[in-house]
Amino acid sequence: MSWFGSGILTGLRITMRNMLRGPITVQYPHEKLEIPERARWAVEMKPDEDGNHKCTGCLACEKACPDFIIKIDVTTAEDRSKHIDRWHYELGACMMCGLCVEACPFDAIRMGHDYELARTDVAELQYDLLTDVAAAQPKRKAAAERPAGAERPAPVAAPEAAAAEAEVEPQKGGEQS
Amino acid sequence: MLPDATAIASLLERAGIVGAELSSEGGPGLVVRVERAQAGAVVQGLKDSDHAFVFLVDLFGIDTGEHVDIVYHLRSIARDEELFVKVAHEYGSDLASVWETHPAALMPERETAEMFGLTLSGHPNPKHLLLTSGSAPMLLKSVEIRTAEEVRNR
Amino acid sequence: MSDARDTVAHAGWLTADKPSLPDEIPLTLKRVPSGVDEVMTEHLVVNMGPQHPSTHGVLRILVELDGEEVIACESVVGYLHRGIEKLAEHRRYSAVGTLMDRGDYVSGIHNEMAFALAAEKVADIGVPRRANWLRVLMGELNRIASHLVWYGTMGLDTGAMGQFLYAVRDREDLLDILEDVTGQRMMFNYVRPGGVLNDLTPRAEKKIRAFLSTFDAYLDEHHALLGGNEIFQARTRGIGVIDKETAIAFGLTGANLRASGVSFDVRRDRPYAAYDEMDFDIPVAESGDIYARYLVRIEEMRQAARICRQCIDGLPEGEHTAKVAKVLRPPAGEAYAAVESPRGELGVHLVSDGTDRPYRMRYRPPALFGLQAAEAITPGTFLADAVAIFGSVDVVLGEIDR
Amino acid sequence: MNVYLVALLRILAALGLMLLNGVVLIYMLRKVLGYLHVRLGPMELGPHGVFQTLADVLKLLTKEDPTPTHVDRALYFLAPGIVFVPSLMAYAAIPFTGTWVIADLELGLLYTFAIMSLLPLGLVAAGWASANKWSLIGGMRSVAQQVSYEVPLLMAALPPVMIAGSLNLTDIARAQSAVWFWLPCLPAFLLFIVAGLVEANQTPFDMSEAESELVAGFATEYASMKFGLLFLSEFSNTFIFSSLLVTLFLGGWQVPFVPVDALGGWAAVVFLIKVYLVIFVLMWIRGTLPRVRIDQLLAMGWKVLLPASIVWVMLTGAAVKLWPMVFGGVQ
Repeated sequence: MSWFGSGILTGLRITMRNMLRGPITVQYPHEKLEIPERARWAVEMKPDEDGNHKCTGCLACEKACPDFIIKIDVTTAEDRSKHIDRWHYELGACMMCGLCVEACPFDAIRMGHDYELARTDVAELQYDLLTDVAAAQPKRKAAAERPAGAERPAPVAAPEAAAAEAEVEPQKGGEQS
Repeated sequence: MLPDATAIASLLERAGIVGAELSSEGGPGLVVRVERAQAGAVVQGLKDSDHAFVFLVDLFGIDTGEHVDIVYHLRSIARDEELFVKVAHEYGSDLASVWETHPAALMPERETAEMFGLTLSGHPNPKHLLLTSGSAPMLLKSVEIRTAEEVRNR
Repeated sequence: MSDARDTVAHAGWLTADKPSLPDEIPLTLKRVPSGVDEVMTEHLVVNMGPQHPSTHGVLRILVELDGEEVIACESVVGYLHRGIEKLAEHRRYSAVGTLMDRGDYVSGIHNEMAFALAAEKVADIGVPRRANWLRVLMGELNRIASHLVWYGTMGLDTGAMGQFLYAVRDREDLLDILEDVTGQRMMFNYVRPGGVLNDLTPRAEKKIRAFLSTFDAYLDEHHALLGGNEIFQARTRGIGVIDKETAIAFGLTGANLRASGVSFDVRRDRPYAAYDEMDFDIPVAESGDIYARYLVRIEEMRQAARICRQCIDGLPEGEHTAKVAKVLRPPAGEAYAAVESPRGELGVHLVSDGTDRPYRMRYRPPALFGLQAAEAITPGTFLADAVAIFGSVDVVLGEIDR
Repeated sequence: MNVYLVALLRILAALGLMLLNGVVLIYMLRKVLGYLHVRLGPMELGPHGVFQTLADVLKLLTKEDPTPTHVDRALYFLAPGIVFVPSLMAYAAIPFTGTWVIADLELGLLYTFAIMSLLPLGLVAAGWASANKWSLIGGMRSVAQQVSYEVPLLMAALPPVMIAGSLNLTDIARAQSAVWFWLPCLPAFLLFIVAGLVEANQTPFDMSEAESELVAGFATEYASMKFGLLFLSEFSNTFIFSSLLVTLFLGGWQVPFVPVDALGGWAAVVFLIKVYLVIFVLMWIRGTLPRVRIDQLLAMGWKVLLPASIVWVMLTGAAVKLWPMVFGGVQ
């Protein structure tokens, strides 16, 4: 570092060293990297063991979404059973924050791992995840299996209660349990 | 950190400021509330005092529902103290620039004025900063943005 | 044309907003006599940006040129304004983090942390020790990533190309780690009021250790490649000097302030998260030129790696988040919390009125103050210097425009 | 054979060489810069992307060519030609082997420099005619730098001329059968590299394009094949500068310890390998160094390079005259 030009030569040596290290490129359409377990991409339904959806139509995700892109049309029948007319999701405006998945008390949705989400038609950027299905009955088991520490397991008897709880939970301070 | 309230009070008294209210309850720190006409003098006085509040950390507004509070967040590097000066402004009133005391206020003042619908006086370049001219003062509570339903049905 | 105000009037700008021009020449636009006005030369007013290779996003700089010399300059911002402060008033506390990420998109963890700290202050929430350490760890990794971007673009601004790709190569490792832990590469949504979203994975821990074991050598290489280069030194030493008084007057913070000889670092002077348990040095330079800012940032990367090593070795056991209500309703009050983001003091001034949404959230953008200072010192330099000066104060338009 | 036919064939040969060279050099630049920057460069079209440049040429040829509203039309259309033609003409005097030269001119070196000094004319025309401020600054810069560096470049080329005693490029190359001139003329060699980098508009001194400052300099407003011509002539200038460097200082087509004309046609291959090695070094520099500032560049030209080259020319002159006196006519 003493004489003029040594820094330039050092720089040339460094670029040559890096050239000899070889490229780090991943040739994307031909090679693909592994996606981490926690990666968040488009929202999708998380089926149970039998392949059925677990959505109870409690609207917790709809309320949690900061972009207001989830719209669930639910009709309640006489016997208080619920019917999901459509579970509308707007991929084009989704920022994949994962708040809906965290809000779901029944572990019914998840952030998918498919990252090739480009569409050739704008209309395909909004679609229904569920259409015209009966809402699932809330299961205590599923609620208990949710990852520890995320939130308190939701002690819910009815989907309305879960929605109501998410809405009016009082805040008492730091040592809330 | 938190400056001594009595020292600041006597300091303001010596600088000829009357009617300053000091409080540190429920606020972000020691809050000095002064009259609108005195804002520039207070900021200048605090800078020239031996506490040397030479650093303007931030300048912004809060729409309280009755008026707009302009907050000058000041810091003294020498004594490591922080102070908030709050000045109540009527809606649509005039915000006097303090850029000669704190050049750091140049851009935040422009932003605050446009965001709260105030006019800016004494400023060398009183143009809009972030919004296009003609936009509503966005941060006033009376300016509505789209509700969730409107967003969903857009 | 006689002075800087004419620049603006010439470009047809001011008239739309304000019919009358201010009488006094602004301090920020001071005029430098050129000595060639008698021969009726005309100054050139050029628009650098919003689409220009070196304006770091959508910054527009109105430059008045006398030949190659900058006579006056004015920055025009707002092209990326999304109204984060207004939107935050309509989001629950848990969702504001997603907005903060999109402020300074190069260092999302710090933005989230600033808001989380402010919300915790207002709501009086205690944070578990492990969560604090995780915040520090992720924050410092993010700081390295952000400074690497700065290092790379600083080289691009001065015309070098190789080091940008090397910097991005190292940043890629960091983003992989952050993706592993948080789930996304830039919009993390990781630091929440009360703690952090996820704990460290074993895979991420292995990756962090691998990264830290090689990073110091790579950093030396980066520094030798750009900072050791005589051409780069000729371009940056003594150029764009911000002296101590100017730095304080214009509200500079972070590395820009420390490069001007003021030793103020939020991490040390207003400790948050677990920084009071960490052992690190604050680099301070005296000269205040571009090279000083460069050196301070390089040294900060080294210190950040040092903090990361302490974090990963001494990570305490425990919960990664406190038990926080699903819908946070802090009592009415006000709080100011600041973090040392890579660009400086990023503050969040939060006003709560007892509902589940913030009443007012003020986001103090450190890069805005850096931009003002750059605008003030640029007149009198050359066009190429102007590019380097605006690059050296590290402007990120997402943060300036919010 | 008909003398006109021969002349035409030679011109076509030069044109073909230039176009081929451009295609090869662009591909090479992308690959070399790619690997220097730990990436791959083009990979999709053909094995390792070798047809990428051809595809780009096709793209440039078929692209829409919009003309901005306020341009000076005549100059705007003429400027790429003014830039392109000299860099094509400069191929004429370059000796690929002892016999393969398009025109074996007695004043070959002078001719090449004279032709190359027309370049800034085209660049400033392009900058002026584009009616774009960035282009204007770029054009002005190119004139400033090329005019200031022509003198040091010529001065740095003089020592080989003085030793060889000829301005004919073939003769200069031949004169290096004993020792290549870079060794006895080391300072001139270095000066020539620096001045040549400026003249060829290469990276530490690519002021007139200066991407981070001037968007694309004089080429900002050009599209399609007009841009292609500007681009091509830039690569061609690089090639000519490298050829001159090889011819003046690196022994031309010769290989050490092999008699001058022993290689026959293969000598052209040797020459091209040498030229491409020099170009590789230029690209290596391009991938590494930051750009100097225009005032620093000009100051260096007038205050350092010019005096240094004059001093070295004087020293060489003295040495060339004194050598026979001392050693009795070895020369």
